[in-house]
Amino acid sequence: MIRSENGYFGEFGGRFVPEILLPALTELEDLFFELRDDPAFWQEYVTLTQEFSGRPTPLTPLRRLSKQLGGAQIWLKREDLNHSGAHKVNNVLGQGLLVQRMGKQRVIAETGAGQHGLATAIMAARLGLNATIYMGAEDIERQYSNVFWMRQLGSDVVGVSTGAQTLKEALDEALRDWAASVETTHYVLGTACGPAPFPELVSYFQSVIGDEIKDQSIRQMGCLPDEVVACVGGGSNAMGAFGAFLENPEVALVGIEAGGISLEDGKHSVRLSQGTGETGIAQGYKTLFLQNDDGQLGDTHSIAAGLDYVGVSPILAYLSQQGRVIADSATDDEVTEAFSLLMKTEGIIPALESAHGLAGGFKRAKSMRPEQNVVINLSGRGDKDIFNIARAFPQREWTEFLQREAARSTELLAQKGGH
Amino acid sequence: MIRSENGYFGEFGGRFVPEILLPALTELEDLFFELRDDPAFWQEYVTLTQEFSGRPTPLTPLRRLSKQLGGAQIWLKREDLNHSGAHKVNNVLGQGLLVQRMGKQRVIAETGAGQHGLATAIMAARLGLNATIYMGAEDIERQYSNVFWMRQLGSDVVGVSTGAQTLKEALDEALRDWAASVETTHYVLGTACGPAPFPELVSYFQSVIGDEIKDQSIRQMGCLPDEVVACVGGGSNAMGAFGAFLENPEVALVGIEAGGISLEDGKHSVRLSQGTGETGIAQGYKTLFLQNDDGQLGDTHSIAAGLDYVGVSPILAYLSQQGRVIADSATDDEVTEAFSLLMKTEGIIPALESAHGLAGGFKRAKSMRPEQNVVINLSGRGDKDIFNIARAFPQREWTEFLQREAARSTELLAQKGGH
Amino acid sequence: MFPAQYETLQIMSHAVIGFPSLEENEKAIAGLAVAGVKLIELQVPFSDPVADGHTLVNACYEALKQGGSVKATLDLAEKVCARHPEVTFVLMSYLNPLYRYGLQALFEKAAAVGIQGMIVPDWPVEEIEPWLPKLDELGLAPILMVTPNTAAERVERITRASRGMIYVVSRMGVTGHETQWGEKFQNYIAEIRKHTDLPLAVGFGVRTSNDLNALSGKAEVAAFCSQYIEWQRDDGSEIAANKMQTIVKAIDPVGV
Amino acid sequence: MFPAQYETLQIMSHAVIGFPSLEENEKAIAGLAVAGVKLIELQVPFSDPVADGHTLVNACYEALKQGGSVKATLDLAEKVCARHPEVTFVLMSYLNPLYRYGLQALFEKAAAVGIQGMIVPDWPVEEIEPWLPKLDELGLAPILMVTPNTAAERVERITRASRGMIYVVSRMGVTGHETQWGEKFQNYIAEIRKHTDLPLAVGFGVRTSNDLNALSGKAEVAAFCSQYIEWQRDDGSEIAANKMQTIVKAIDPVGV
Ligand SMILES: Cc1ncc(COP(=O)(O)O)c(C=O)c1O
Ligand SMILES: Cc1ncc(COP(=O)(O)O)c(C=O)c1O
Repeated sequence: MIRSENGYFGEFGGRFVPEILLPALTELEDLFFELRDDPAFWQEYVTLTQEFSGRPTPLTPLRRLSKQLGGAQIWLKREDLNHSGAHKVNNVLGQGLLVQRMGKQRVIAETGAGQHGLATAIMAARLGLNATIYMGAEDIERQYSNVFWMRQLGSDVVGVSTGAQTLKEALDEALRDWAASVETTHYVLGTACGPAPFPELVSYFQSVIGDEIKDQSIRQMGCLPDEVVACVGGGSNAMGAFGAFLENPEVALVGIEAGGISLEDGKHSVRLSQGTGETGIAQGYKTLFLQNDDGQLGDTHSIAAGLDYVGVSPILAYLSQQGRVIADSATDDEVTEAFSLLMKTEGIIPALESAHGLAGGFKRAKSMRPEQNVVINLSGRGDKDIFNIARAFPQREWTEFLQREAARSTELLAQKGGH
Repeated sequence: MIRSENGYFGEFGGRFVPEILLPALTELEDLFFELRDDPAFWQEYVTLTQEFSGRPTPLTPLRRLSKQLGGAQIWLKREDLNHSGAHKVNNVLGQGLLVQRMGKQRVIAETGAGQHGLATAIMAARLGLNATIYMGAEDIERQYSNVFWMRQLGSDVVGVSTGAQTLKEALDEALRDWAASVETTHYVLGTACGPAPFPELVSYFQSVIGDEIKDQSIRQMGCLPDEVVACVGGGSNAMGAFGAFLENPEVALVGIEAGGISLEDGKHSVRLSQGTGETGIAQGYKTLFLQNDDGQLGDTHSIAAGLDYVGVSPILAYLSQQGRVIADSATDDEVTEAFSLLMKTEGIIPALESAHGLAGGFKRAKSMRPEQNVVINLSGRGDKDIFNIARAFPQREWTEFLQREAARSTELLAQKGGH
Repeated sequence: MFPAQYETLQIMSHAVIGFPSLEENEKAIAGLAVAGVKLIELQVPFSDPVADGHTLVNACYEALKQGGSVKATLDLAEKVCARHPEVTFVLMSYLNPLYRYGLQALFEKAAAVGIQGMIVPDWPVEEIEPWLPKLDELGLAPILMVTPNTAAERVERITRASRGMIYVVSRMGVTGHETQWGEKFQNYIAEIRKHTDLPLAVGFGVRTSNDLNALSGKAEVAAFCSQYIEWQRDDGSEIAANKMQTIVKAIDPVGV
Repeated sequence: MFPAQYETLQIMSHAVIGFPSLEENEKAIAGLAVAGVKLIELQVPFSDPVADGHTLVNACYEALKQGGSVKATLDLAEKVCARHPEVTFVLMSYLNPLYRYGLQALFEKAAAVGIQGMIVPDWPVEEIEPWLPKLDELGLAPILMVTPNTAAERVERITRASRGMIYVVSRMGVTGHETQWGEKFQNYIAEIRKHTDLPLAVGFGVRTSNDLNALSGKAEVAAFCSQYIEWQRDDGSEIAANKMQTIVKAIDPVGV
């Protein structure tokens, strides 16, 4: 796995945070540097993911679909089968172990669509920690189902109503909480971004994905795959899938970003692949950001809430600059098509985020030979996001169901005498 | 695993079907009898569940919760981590292999809450079969989210508007379809009920659960568990969990039925444990049914849609009569309490069905000693059923979210120009 | 009395006990008798009528709300058997209501009130065989079903256990509407006759005069049930009886 | 000019460029100057102001809509530095807008328009050090922050890289409201003074005359920012300036 030089990967990375947060980051870094070369710690982590989250996740051959597309053999790394339904839980469980070692009793996290918040709430419940999850008021409004679960899990979900009231503001607000509580609280960052050591630390825990892909490929294909493809939001599932192959130049590593509606400002979330992202320093680190000439971070759009992020892992920014990672993107339309194709042909419901990896991977596989192998990292399942997916596939029956259900729910509340 | 005598388990079981269905059942039985002792077939099945559904599922120790309850060590068998979110997929994948061997191109199934229908739709997509899923119009109305997925998966979901328009009618309607299509169509029965060979066949495929529990117990506890607990709807997850232990009398096997609101007629679904069920012959087999003096099948109620069934596996009826399986029940209130307790203490979201097993298992564990071990089969996850669970925990925010979402959905539809 | 082998086509019609109401059943049966129907099934309504099409399923559902039951059926049978000695009444039921009543008691009571036969679609031949001595003693005829996909050895076994008539399921399926009475069907009938001298009652999909005329000369009995119940449901028992009369009169009296 | 060590307490106040509008900024700054404020931070609004509390976060959000930017800030600075020579203007910004502008060009331009200091909360000392020769050459003072949890060696490094003043973060956190100025705080201040002869500007949680009087005699500068911006937001710049004047007049003129 790649290692930073002093928190930097080439020109990207670093640690640009208010002074108050520095001690917590260095404490975390010290602990991480001490543990990451300790095989016993890695074993402890792997055992936790096994006993709680069902690892290893399988590598599923898509026989029918590969045949139908007529190119390479396509395999899915099934992170959707993780507890909580996405790869996010790997990182969160790993950080949970660090929290226990630091003796902290409280965790905080920011969340956009709710996936990382949910994973954090799950980890906190499992380990007996208090959790506060910051979420933009606008996101709460749209993703209430995840809020519902986080609250049922005992987490405190705090709505953030500054600014545009979405992920960015939630992240800023979580940092503000951390500035006040840093001595007793760990900030569980959800992707391979942010100030050092987070990009490295999150990639380290997620590398369990690529380690498994490597073993499974040798067992199931008899060789390494020709390509490994992953969607790129912050970059954690991609770094997880790619990590084990960085030193195998014969394995192409392909990251698929959210092409959204078009490459117009605010209509996509492409930072690596189309010259849309520019080097900047914000949210604690240096990377390619979508931003304007004044250095203000830009608006983003993706059909997948989890890819709708303005920055990107500094490690991926570096690897893509070096040419080791190939960056591409998939539009919303390509994504819904790949989504339907996988469901109808293989019976697997992908997350819309992961469907970006599918769209990109299918396209590449088509132009390859049948004896070649492409692994696509299926970072999450879609059934956790029925509201989002129903928005992507508008249907009258769904609307009517929601209306009836709202009426039913009102009635139930009235029966119970309100809340 | 237990074997029938000519389709019977003691006085229960048999095959009471219209003559027209008989050839299909005997064809299926012949094939099953031929394959079930073939280790290569079992291996093929296990490999399919591994590569597609992530088996083996882990056995998760509940360290915090066990300590908090102060009794035996509690372990969860994590069927919730299966692809599709419940144990139902095991059976369905197994039957899929049989369908391929029979050379049939179409499957049908009945579904109540939608779980089994969804699992069938998934299997059909994966194997390239046509699928028709029968579902009561009333159930479609309430469980539209599963209908949404089944349709996205390419299945034909047919609403049944005879009678009370629920599971029973859907089952009857599926049988009617089968009567007309039996030569080209396989009926994928979803639980360990129905005419022979289904109870035995479904239990056979589900026995993968208990086999794993046995291995894992020896590895993780160093001994067999003292008790294995499972919820009982039709009985498939219970038979799956119990199967491997039938010849180990030192392992208590406990089935938990839906105690519902009370033991009044129509307010529960207790067939085994309280003398409420009476021997009867319906839906193709002989077992304990909730019925009136005239032999009309009764109404049932459970907070968990999947336990709301009027009959029960003839194998469980027999084992409970023999005293080998202990039958108990949990009320709706006990179930919501156990549901919350597991979520808040261990970070796992159980299906409401499975939460019956939790309620029963927790109660038993409490009165046991810390060196004892109880395994509870967590048959499914709850996040697949957010609408049902939200009904069980009415909250103003949810109601408001549904109202907003209905409005949003209406708008989206208008934008796309209808359907 | 059941018809003799090769007798001209008779109609068997239907009553679902409790549909549309218990009182109406009596009038409807009287109407059928006047219309010239010689065989009537008295169906015990059941909560799970898997072998019935939608018409009868919904009729069962309504009938149960109106008090239809085994007991109501036997009570009614007692009256109508006495009142219409020219009609042969057949008890039609799913197994469970009879099983709950107690099979032996039920058979005895049914025979005592004058019921002559019994059609139980989910009661397989293997389970009936042990009861044959008792049924024969009571003179209660088990009328078993043969379907197009029943294997030859099984047809043999079923016909051997049947009494009074064989119920010939005309085609695969229960809910469809059109049935073909062509060569394939005739071969099927011929195949069954190799195994039995009992008259054949053909059921499923007999809905029109054309169907009846197609069957005339091929089978001894045509079960004209769902269509009749639909008439009863939509037009009332009286008009249904009139329509039935028209249908009965229109049959070509051709021997098989 | 920055105050000298141990001078009596001065107030540093604030402008978010573009909030409530670019024109209003000029009037507000004039009002502050009249009120007797000797130090004013000119904050470049930023999309992600992580070290600010809600008041400033929302002000940034509004300011951006009103055209706030680095360029707008420099343009304004040019005017107000010339207009109010008695006031020391400090550029306050997050790093990215400056980085995008080009750090060297920005420093040169800022110095040229008369800005004397610079507070950049997400710019750590390690990254500033290489720029010190250039900044010293330009006479642009990097004012670095020390926080209650900064380790002693790091306080040493930060104070060594700072110019003009040290920004003392009064307490943990950014969004809370009450700050204690008791013994613990005084020990904290004393600890910092061991490392530096620069005057101390205390920020975060300075919202009342009581706070100012508590700081009087302990620090040379009190950053009175969020409360002023709230006045400006709620009452307009004119009333805010009047309130500011009252506050400034009420300070006990005690030397440290
Ligand atoms: C299923 C899934 N995949 C991918 C992502 C994107 O994150 P990352 O790029 O860090 O893997 C998310 C974020 O929420 C997600 O939920
Ligand atoms: C999660 C879950 N558990 C249990 C059941 C009950 O079925 P069985 O008793 O066959 O396991 C269901 C049925 O839908 C289910 O979805």
